[in-house]
Amino acid sequence: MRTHAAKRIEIIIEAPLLRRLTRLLDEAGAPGYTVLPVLAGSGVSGPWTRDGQVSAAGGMCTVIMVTTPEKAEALMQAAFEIVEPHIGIVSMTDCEVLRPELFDRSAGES
Amino acid sequence: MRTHAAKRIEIIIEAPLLRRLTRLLDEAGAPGYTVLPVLAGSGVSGPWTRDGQVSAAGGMCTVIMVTTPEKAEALMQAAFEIVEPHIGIVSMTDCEVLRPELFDRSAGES
Amino acid sequence: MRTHAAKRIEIIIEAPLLRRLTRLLDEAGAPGYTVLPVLAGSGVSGPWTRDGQVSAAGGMCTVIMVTTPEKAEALMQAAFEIVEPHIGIVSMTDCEVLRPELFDRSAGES
Amino acid sequence: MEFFALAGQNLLSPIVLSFVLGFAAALARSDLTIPEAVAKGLSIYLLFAIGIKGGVGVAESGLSPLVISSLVAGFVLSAAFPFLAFALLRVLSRLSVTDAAAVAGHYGSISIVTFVAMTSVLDGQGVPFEGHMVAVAAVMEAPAILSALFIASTRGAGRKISGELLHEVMLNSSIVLLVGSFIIGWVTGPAGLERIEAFVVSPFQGVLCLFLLDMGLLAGRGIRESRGTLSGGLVIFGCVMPLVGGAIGLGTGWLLGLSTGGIALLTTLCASASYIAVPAAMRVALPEANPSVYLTLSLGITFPFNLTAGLAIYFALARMIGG
Amino acid sequence: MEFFALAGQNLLSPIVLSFVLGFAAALARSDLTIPEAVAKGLSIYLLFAIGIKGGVGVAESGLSPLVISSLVAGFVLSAAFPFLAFALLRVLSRLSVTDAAAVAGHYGSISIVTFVAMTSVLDGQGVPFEGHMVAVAAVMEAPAILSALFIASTRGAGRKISGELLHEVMLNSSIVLLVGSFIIGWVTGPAGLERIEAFVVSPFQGVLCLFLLDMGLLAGRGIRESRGTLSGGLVIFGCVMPLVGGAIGLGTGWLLGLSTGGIALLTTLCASASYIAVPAAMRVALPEANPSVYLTLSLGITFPFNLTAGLAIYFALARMIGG
Amino acid sequence: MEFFALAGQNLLSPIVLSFVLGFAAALARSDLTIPEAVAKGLSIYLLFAIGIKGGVGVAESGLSPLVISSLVAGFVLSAAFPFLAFALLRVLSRLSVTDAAAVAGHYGSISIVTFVAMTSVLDGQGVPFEGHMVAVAAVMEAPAILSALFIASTRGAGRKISGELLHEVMLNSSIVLLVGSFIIGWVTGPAGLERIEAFVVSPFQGVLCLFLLDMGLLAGRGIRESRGTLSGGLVIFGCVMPLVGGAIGLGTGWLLGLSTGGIALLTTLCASASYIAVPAAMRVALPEANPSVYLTLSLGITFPFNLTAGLAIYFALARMIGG
Ligand SMILES: Nc1ncnc2c1ncn2[C@@H]1O[C@H](COP(=O)(O)O)[C@@H](O)[C@H]1O
Ligand SMILES: Nc1ncnc2c1ncn2[C@@H]1O[C@H](COP(=O)(O)O)[C@@H](O)[C@H]1O
Ligand SMILES: Nc1ncnc2c1ncn2[C@@H]1O[C@H](COP(=O)(O)O)[C@@H](O)[C@H]1O
Ligand code: NA
Ligand code: NA
Ligand code: NA
Repeated sequence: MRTHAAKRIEIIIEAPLLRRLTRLLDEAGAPGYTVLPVLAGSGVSGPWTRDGQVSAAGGMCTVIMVTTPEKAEALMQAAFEIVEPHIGIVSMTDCEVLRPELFDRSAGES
Repeated sequence: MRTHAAKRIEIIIEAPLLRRLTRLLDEAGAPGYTVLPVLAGSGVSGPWTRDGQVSAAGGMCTVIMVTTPEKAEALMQAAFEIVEPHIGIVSMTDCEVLRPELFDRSAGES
Repeated sequence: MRTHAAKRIEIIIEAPLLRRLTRLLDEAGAPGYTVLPVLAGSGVSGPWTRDGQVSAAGGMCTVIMVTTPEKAEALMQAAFEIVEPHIGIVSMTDCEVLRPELFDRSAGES
Repeated sequence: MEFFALAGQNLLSPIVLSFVLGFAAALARSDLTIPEAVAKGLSIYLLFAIGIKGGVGVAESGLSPLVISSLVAGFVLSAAFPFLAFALLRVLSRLSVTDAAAVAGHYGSISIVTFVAMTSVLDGQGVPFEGHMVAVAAVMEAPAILSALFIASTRGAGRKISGELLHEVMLNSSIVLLVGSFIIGWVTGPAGLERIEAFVVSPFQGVLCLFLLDMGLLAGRGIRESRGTLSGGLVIFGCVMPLVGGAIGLGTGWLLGLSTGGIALLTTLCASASYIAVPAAMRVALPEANPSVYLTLSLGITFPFNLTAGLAIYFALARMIGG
Repeated sequence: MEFFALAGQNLLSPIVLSFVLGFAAALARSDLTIPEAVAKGLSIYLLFAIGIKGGVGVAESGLSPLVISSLVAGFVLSAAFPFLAFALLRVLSRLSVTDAAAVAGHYGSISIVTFVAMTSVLDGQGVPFEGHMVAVAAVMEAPAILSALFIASTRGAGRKISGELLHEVMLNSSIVLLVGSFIIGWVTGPAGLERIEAFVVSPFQGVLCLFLLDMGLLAGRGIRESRGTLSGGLVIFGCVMPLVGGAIGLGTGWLLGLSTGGIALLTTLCASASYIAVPAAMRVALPEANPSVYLTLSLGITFPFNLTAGLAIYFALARMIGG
Repeated sequence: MEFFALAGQNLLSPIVLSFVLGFAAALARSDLTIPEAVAKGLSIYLLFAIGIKGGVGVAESGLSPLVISSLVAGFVLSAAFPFLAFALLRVLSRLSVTDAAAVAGHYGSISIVTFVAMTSVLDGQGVPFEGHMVAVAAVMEAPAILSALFIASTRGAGRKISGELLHEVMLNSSIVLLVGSFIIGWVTGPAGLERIEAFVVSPFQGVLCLFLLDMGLLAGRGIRESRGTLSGGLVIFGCVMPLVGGAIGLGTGWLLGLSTGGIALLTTLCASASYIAVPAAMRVALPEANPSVYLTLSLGITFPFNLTAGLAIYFALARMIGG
C-alpha cells in the first residue's frame, strides 16, 4: 500500500479562542481539522483542570490537522497569528497518509 | 536509555464505526490501541460538534496505536478497509519507544 | 517562518497514576504538559471503556508534552520510572515548533 | 376555533418555548450548549420514565388483543412508510437513490421525544392513553431501517445487511431502554411506581423542557450550518410527509379501536422522523448518503413542524375521530 | 443580636456547609471532583429555574415603571463599577494596568450563584422579592466587560473591541439562558410553572447545595494552587470591593423603591464578582492579563466572603433600610 | 415462607429489575451505556443524599456510646476481613499472593451502593435504622486496603505504603463525600433536611434505579469480557465470602446492640465488596495484581449476588436475631 508524505499539525489552545482559530484555519485553506477535549494541563501559568469547571476560561483544547506539506506553512502561520499573544503550543510532525487527495482541497468546497 | 523505532498510527473515524474498526485491528494483530474522544471537527462535509448530541451519528473518535514497523503495514491496511467508503483520516508517524516488547504481540494473548 | 526541532512525548498511563507522573515530570523539568481524556482501549489485559465507570481504576489518560531534544531524555526517563511496573505506553516523535523559548524553561518558573 | 386555542396553548407551553429558546440561541450563534453527557443523561431519563409509565399502564389495564394488534400495526407501518417516503422524495426532490433511501428510513422510524411531547399534551388536556403505546413506539424504531436498506440495495446502492448491523439496529440503546423499562413498569405495577414516582413522574415535564432546549439548539445549529443543503422540495417533503404519515396513523388507530389518546399517539409516531437511531445506522450501512440531508431534514424541519403545529393538528383530529 | 443569629443561621445552612465541604476537600487534596459536564448541567438547571421563577413573578405582579428603572440602574452600575474597582486596585495593589482592568471587569459584572444564594436566604426568611431582579442580573453581566476593555485601551493595553467579541459577550450562555427562561416564565405564567414546579422549584435548594459543593472545590483548588499570586492588598480588595459595591447597590435599590427583598438582591448583585462569563472574555480580549489573579480573587476570596459573611450583612442592611 | 416472599419482593423491585436490565443489555451487546459523567453524578448524588440522611438521623437520636462502639467495630472488621478473605482464597483458588491480597482488600472494604440498596429494603419494610451507620460505612472503606498491602508486603509482594498513598486512600472521594455530608446533615438537622428534602429524599429511589442500571451494564460487561478469568473456585469465593463476612457482621451487630435495621446494615457492609475506591488504590499500590480478577469478582459476582439474594437473607437474619 503506497503512502504519501504529509504533515500533522497539533495546536493546543485556550478554549475561548477555538472559534477564532478554526475560522482562520478555514480561511487559510485547511482541508479539515479535528478538535480533541483536554482534561488538564500545566505550564508556566501553573496547573489547571477542567474538573467541575463551568466557565470556558479555565481550559484548553487540542486541534489536530493533517495536511499536505505545501499547505502546512500557511496553516502554521495562521495558527501562529491566533496563538501568539496567548498561551498555546503549536507543533508539526512528518507523517504518512493513504489518501493524499483528501488533504488537497479547501474545506467547505469553496 | 535506549529507544527503539516504532510507528504511531492515528485513525480519525466516525463513532458508529468504531466497533468494526477495533475488531479488524484485533484480527490484524494490533498489540493494543487507545480511543480518544473527539469534541468537534470540520471537513468537506462541513463542521460538527458533539455538544448536546444524543445520537452517535454526529461524531468521530480517534484511535491511537503504537506498533512495530513490521506490523504497521498490515494495520494500515485494516484501517483502510474500514475507513475507505467512509469519511475518516488515517496517518502514520515514526516514533521511538522504550519497551519494544510491548508492541510485539497480538492482543488478547492469542 | 522558521521552525525549530523539538520532541513530542506521548504517555498513555493508568488514570490513578496521573498525579504521580506529573509530579515526576515537573521535577524532571518538564516545560509543561497537557492531559487528554481517554474513552476506551485494548491491550494484553483486554478491552476497557470509561462508559458508566465511577472508579478511576478502569481507565487511562494521555499526557502530551512538547519539549526540547535536550530535555527529552530526562523526561522519558521520568516517565519510564512511573510507567515501568504498570501498563502504559510511552512514545516520542520528532516535531517542529515555532517558539522554542516556550520549551526551554522549567514549569512553575522554578 | 377550539383548534386554534389548543394550537396556541401548545405553542405557549414551557416545552415548546424551551425548544424555541434553543432554536433562537443557535441561530443567533450564542455559545449556549448542553454538554453531550448531560443531553444523553436527559434522554436516558426520558426513555426510562416513559417506559416505566407505559408498563404500569398495561399492568393496570391488563393485556388485551388490542396490544397485539397495535404492535403488529406499528411494525407494518414502520416497515411500509419508507416505500411511501421514497416515492414521495423521488417526486419532490432530486436526491440520489441512496440519499432518498436514507431519508425514507428516517420517516418510517419514530422520534421518541415527539411522542413524549404528545403525551404531555394529552396529560395537559386530561386525556388518558393506552400504556402499551410505548411498546408500539419501540417496535416502530427498527423495521424502517431494514426497508430503507432494502430500497437502496434493490437499486444497486448500499452494502448487504450484515448480522452485525441487524444486531446493532435491534438492540440499539433506545429500544433496549424503552422495552426494558416498560417491562419493569409492567412487572412492578402501581406499587413499584409509587416508590419512584417522585423521580419518574413529578419532574418529567421539567426535564422534558431542558431536553427540548437541547433539541432546539441542535435543530437551530443544523439549519444554520446547512444553508443550501435542503432544496425547497425537501422542505416541503419535511412538512408533508408527517401529515401523510400522520393521516395513515390516524386511520389505523381508529381501525384498531384505540382510545382518543392512543390514536393521537399513533398518529404522532407515524408523523415523526427518527434523529437518533436511524442516522447512526445509516452512517454505517449507507456511508455514501449525505448525513446533512437526513439530519437537517429530520431534526431541523420535521421535528419543529411536529412540535409547533403537528401536535395540535394530530390531537384535534384524534379527538374528532376518536370521539 | 438578630444579625448574628441570621449570620449564624446562614453559616450553618446546608448550602454554605456544602461549599465549606468542597473548600475543605480541595485544601486537603482529596480527589473529590464533580465532572465538568455535571457542573455545567447543574449550572444550566439553576439558570433555567431562577429565570423561570423570575418571569413568573413578573407575570403575576405585572410590568411597572420599576422594572424599567431597575434595568437601567443595573446597566449603569455594571458599566460604572469597573472604574471604581480600577481606582481602588491602583491604590490597594501593584497590579499592572492590564491586570487591574481585567479584575475590575469582574467586579462590575455579577455572580449568578451568589444571587441565587441570596434568593435562598430570602425564601428561608419568608421575604418576597421582585421577579424582575433576574432580568436585572442578566443586564448586569456584560456592560462591565466593555468598561474594563475601555479602561485598558485608554491606557494602551488590550486589543480593540471587535464585533465578534461584542457578539460573544452579549449572547454568552448565561445571559441567553437567564433572559430566555425569564421570558418563558413570563409568557407561561403561574399556569406554566405549575406543570414544571416539581422540577424547577422543589429540588432547587438541593441542587444548589451540589453546585456549591463544586464551587467550594474550585475555590479551594484555586487558593491552594495560587499561593503567592495574591498580595495582601488584593485580598483586602476582594473583601472591601463587595462592601463598597454592595453599599452603592443598597442605596440605589432604596432610591428605586424596591422591596426589602429586591434591595437585598440588588445589593448582592453589586457586591458579587463574575467568575464565568468575564474570565472567558478576558482570556480573549486581554490575553496579557494573568488569569490566576482575577480567577483566584473572584472565586477564592470574594465569592466565599459574600457567601459566608456578605449575604447576612446585605440582608440585614436591606431589612433596616427597606423596612 | 416469609423469607421467600421477601426475597421475591426484593427481586421484583424496580431497583433490582433495573440492575437486571443493565446486566442483560450488556450481555446481549446492546450499545446502551450511561455516560461516565452521568454515572459519576449519580454516584455523587447518592453519597451526598445518604450522608445527609444519616447525619440528620444522628441529630435526631443524639450521640450515644453505641455510635463509638459501632465505629470501632467497623474499623476492626474492615481491617480484619482481608486476612480471612486471603486465607479463604488460598484454599479456594490458585491466585498468586499478589492477586489474592488485592482481592482480599476488596472484601474487607465495602460497597456503598449495596448499603444503599439495603436502606431501600428497610424503608420498603418500614424498619428504621441508626443514622450513624453511614459513618460506619465511611470508616470501613479504607482499613482493608492497608491490611491487603500488609499481607502482600509480608510475602514479598507490593511496594511499601507511601505517605502519598495513605493520603489518597483516607481522603478518597467517597469517604470525604460521605463523612462531609453526614456532618452537614448532623449540623443542620431536620430543619436543614426539610429545605432539601425534595432533592435528597423524594427522588432517591428513582436515582438509585438509574445507578443500578449502570451497575448492571458494568457487571454484565465485566462478565462478558472476562470469560476464563474467573475459576470456579473464585466464583464460589465470590458468593461464600459475603455470607461469611455477613455472618460475622450479623453477630457483631447483635453484640453491639444495634436495632434490627442497624444489624441488617452492618451485615450488608461486611458482606459487600468495594469496586470503586479499592481497585483504584490497588492499581497504584499492587500494579502486578490483575485488575480483571478483582473487578470481575467484586462487580460481576459478589455485587449481583448480594443484590439479588444477599439483601433478603441479611434482612431476614437481622429480623430473626434483632427481634
Ligand atoms: N511543553 C508543553 N507541552 C504540552 N503542553 C503544554 C506545554 N506547555 C504548555 N502546555 C499547555 O498549555 C497550557 C498553558 O501553558 P502555559 O502558558 O505555559 O501555562 C498548559 O496548561 C498546558 O496545557
Ligand atoms: N485534514 C484533516 N485533519 C484532521 N481531521 C480531519 C481532516 N479532514 C477531516 N477531518 C475530520 O474528519 C471529519 C470528516 O471529514 P470530511 O469527510 O472531510 O467532512 C471532519 O469533521 C474532521 O473531524
Ligand atoms: N500498542 C498500543 N498502542 C496504543 N495504546 C495501547 C497499546 N497497548 C496498550 N495500549 C493502551 O494501554 C492499555 C493497557 O494496555 P495493556 O497493558 O496491554 O492491556 C490499553 O487498554 C490501551 O488503552
Ligand atoms: Na414515522
Ligand atoms: Na458586581
Ligand atoms: Na466487606
